[in-house]
Amino acid sequence: MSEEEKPKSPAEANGPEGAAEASERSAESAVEALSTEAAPASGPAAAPEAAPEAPVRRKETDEEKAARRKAALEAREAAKAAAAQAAAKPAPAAGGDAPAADAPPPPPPSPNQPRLDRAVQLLRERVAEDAVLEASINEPNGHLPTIVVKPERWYACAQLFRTHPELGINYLRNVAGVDHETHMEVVYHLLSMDSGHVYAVKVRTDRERPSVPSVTPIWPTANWNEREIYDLLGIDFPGHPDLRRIMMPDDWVGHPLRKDYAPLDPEV
Amino acid sequence: MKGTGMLKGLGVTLKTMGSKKVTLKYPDVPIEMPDRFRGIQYFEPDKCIVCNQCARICPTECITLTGKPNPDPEKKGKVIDTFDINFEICILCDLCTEVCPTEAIVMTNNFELAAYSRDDLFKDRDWLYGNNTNVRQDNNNIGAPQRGGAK
Amino acid sequence: MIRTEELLLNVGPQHPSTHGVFRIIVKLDGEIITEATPVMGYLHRGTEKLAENLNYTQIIPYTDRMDYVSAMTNNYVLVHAVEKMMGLEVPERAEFLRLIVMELQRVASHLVWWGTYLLDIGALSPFLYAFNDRERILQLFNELCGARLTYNYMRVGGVKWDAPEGWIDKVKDFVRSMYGRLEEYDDLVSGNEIFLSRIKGIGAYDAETAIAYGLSGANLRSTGVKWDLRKNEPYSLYDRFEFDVPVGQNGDCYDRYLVRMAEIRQSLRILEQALEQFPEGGETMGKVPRVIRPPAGEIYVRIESPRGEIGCYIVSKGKAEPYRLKFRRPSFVNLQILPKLLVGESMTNLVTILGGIDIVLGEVDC
Amino acid sequence: MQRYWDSPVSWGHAGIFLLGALAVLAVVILFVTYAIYFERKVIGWMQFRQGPNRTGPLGLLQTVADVAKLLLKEDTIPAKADKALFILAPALAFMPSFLVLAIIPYGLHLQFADLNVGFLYYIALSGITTIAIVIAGWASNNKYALLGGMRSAAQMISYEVPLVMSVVGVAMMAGSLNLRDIVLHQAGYFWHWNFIPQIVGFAVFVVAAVSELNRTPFDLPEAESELVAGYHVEYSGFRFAFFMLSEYIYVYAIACLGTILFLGGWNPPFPQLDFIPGLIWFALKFACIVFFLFWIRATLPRLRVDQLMGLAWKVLLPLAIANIFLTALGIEWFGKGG
Amino acid sequence: MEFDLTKISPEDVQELERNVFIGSIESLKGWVRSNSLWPLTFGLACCAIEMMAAGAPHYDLDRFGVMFRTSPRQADVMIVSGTVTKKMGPLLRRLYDQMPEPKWVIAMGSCATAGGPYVKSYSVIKGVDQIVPVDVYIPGCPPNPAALIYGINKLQEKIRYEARTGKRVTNA
Repeated sequence: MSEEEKPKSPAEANGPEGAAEASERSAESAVEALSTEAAPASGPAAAPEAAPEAPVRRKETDEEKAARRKAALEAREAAKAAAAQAAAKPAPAAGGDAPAADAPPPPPPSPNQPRLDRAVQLLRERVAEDAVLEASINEPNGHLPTIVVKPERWYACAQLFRTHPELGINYLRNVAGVDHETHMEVVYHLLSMDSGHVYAVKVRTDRERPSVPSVTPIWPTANWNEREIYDLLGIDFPGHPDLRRIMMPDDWVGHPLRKDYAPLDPEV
Repeated sequence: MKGTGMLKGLGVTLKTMGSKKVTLKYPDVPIEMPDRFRGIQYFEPDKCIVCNQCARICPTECITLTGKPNPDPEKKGKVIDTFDINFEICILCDLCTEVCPTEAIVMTNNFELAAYSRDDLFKDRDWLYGNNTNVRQDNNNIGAPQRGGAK
Repeated sequence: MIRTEELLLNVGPQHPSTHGVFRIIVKLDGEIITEATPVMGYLHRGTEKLAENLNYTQIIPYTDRMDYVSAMTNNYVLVHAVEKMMGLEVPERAEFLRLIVMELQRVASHLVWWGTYLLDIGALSPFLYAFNDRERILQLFNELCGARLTYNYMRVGGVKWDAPEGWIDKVKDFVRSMYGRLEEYDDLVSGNEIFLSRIKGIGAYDAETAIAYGLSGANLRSTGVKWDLRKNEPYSLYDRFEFDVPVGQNGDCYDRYLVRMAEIRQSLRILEQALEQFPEGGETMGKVPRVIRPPAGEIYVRIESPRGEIGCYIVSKGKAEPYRLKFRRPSFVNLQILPKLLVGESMTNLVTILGGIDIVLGEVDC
Repeated sequence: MQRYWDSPVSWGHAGIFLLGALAVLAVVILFVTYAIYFERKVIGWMQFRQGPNRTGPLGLLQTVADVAKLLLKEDTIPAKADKALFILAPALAFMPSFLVLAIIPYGLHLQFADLNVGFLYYIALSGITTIAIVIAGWASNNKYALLGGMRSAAQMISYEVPLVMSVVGVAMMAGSLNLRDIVLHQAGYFWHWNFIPQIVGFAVFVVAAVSELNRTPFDLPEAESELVAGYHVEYSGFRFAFFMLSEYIYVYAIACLGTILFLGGWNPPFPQLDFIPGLIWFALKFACIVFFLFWIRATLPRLRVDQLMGLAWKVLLPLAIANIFLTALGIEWFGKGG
Repeated sequence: MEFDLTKISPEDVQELERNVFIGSIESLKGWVRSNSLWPLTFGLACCAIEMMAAGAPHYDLDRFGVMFRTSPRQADVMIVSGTVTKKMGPLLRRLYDQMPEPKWVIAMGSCATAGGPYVKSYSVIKGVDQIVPVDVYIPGCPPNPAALIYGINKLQEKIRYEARTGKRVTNA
């Protein structure tokens, strides 16, 4: 318990996320850590970290905030161990306190922030004003610009991503479906092979009748990925040329990757 | 020229025909496995402190163990009562030996465990204690990231 | 008028050339395929679901079993993702060991591919030649971590075992001798006229199609796209070594063959350098918290596996178990182009094309 | 043997013929047993392996065990198969393969039947096996088997043409289709053997013969990696053994034929080596051909169907015809000595 | 001496019913069968790679007369090498049915034995013995080729023992 009661160090002031990281890393300051993380990232991400007091431009949903808060709480436990390990070095006290989560102090601006802003701007201009629900930078992931898109607008957005010369996303890396218990989410990891720019696009959909427009006509590689998500999570992809189960037998009941999935057949 | 590629290939196989054969004489001559080889576990009941870590880290939950109070009333703690490994589902991932704080459970180089029935693959404490040949010498777990097991 | 009928042929799941339990339903007109429908899932084992109830250390053995021909890269992508999420430092020695085993694994994986591909095409010996040399790699792995196929070698923050005494020298010996073996391989088949006539110009696609279908690895590079994550988005220590990214031109089976053969040589080159620079001492395990519990958030990391871009997408809610773990499996994505390639080809080319894509069913179905 | 043919038929002669046939059968079965054994051994050696070495001393009983096991296996006939044809096919495949052996001369007087049209007889009978294979493929009611059977028909018919054509040159030089006469014509030093003057014919013969045998690189009818096991995919037990048997008997027959037509039969390479019995020379040459078959099986990949057909009609046939033409010119200019 | 037929165990009855001649023929059969085990090329998962490695030069299954056949009709033994999923199960059974008698099954690896690492998975059959009768179980994940050879030798022993004595081996 003693670690938790230690006074906060400046490094801790980065907010819950930073707190968690710092506590894990123990010996280094969070700022340093962020710069090391960014190092292997693509292209412009390698730029040196700027002053930590730059204004935060990210938008967070309540849901995300809640998750962060939860993470901070859990990080405390981990911090104990980390602090113990770091005993030899001047340890910045671990354990972000709850109030820190409410008022996140400014983290350093991401080198990818302009790109994110530009993409958001393009989507808003060319597709629809309400196309983008949220936009943020996923810092541990090499400052990945992450955009949350409205499901109805997703197909148009995808087309823009594919065709717009500034974005030029020709490579759909990965499609992942996530069951967030409150809603379903499909995450697209996009890559432009010419510029090396990467984006993550999330499409959230209702959990009861999940439906996300298919992007198979735009990127053929989405075909089986969407089928897999349909199979395992039950998300419908209108516009998909051949939406059938892919992994499970055709007569399978239920969608196994859903959190509330209960196998129908009794096990031995 | 057409055909030279094929002739070259024929040359390779002919050359190989005269070369030394690499086949091991396995069933006649036992195989020398490297020390780190992960065969069947050896279990030493005296060393076990019933910390349950092996059972918790096991990804397939193939280890079941129970402890009983130490018969020597002077000492604290428990001693092992039953210790079973279900080799039907053991994947020999080495995590149990990695977390064991007392090296009570270690790997051996033995691998000959094929059986005619599934029940034979359920090995108890005595059997595992008897499996005491070719025990792995180098069990140092420097690499062990944790001593905690799950949660 | 002779009545002709299309023949519906079911290739697989038990078929010698599907490399596992993969099934293709082909419509045949004579011996020409008019339609091909792949059916998979015969090895779908639910790894992603299982992982949601396991902590990160316990998931590592499962990654071994996904792409079982190249378990080390699978290990790496998971631990790399977790390390990145938690911002962990990996000691240099551990990173070197990882890199060495990954490159060895790449060589081993390409050897398996080479052998089985030639077996598909009808040559018996290459299979055994390849396995003969692969066996030496497996022996090295066996000495290093005690297993031949499912290594469970990497850990979040480092590697489980340090290199045993003399191991580095053995790897050096292997690398040296492997060059000679590759020469022999080339003599054995690479110039064989029958073999060349079987694969030249078969299953060709252009770069644009390859990118649209999300191909990666040698399947993408055979079209001339110079895209190798080891170069383009460097991870581990790859930016320290000199190596080339071999590319093809025509995107046919022959180019894929050449690219893979060249990749073996490049891997050996990386290995040579890595073994030279291998640090004398140092830890093999970084400072890692007692319980691995990445902060809430999500991450997608990708590395270059022998089959292409293997990615790992983790959604963490701050627990010791991932909330959602999704692998981008290169075999699965690469296989998508198959139905497109098969139309109009003969039954024999089915085997050539399928083999050329280099799939591992454990990874396709996951 | 010849004088029995020439004299009138009696029960005694019939008995002698029967014994002769049994002797040939015994030799052939022995050959097949050890051909399979040595095939596995040789291919094993070419692949850093040992090959079978545990069944009996040095594994010598391996094939015996294999065959005995096949005979003891359950005899399955697929429910949807055409039963009569399914049963007929293996027998039909085996019989001609054995019948063709009658004309093979192993020595000057060691021959079962001396036919004037020996080679033609061989070609005529071996064609029946093709029918058997097609029947097998059809009767199995299996798509793989059907494809295998069709391929086999196409392949064997196509390759019979260059096979025959390649031998025409030899026949022209010897002036006879009688196999014994052909051997006698090659007497002298080894450069008198047909494979030197008839080098083109020999090359065509080798390729076409390998193809007739359905062996790598022409093993398309049973291409494992594509058609599972080809025409015999549904056959099990002793029926399958019959197919294997006939396949290896053809290996025997073709190796004999190659020896006789192109390698001088029982003639020694130098007349000075005459003191070694002709049978040994024959066996040596024969063994070389069989070894060559194993060797290419261990090395070469398989051709594709269209390439296979292209090879037969576009390459081998013109070559063989050109060879005939050249031989005719040669005979015209230099006389029969070649 | 009283000879009570009811007291004779079924094994003994079997024993009595045989005579020496039949016995030696049977053991010859056993020898023949055990030395010519042709497995079905049936690679399912990771274990298939080790099965292939067992056929590779270092272990060389050919030494034992083990020759992989691609058609189930010509196979004697099915080596279930890998995870059997619920989707695969019926097909596996069909392949088994296509094999002619006498036939044997080796469950290679823990997946085939009991589900192995996927024992908690929704899509995996927990042990191939639920579909086909298994003669030898080889644990390990995957068993190394030597362990597979050991398993094959165990099967050979079993075949010979059963042929010699006419008893069923379930536990040795």
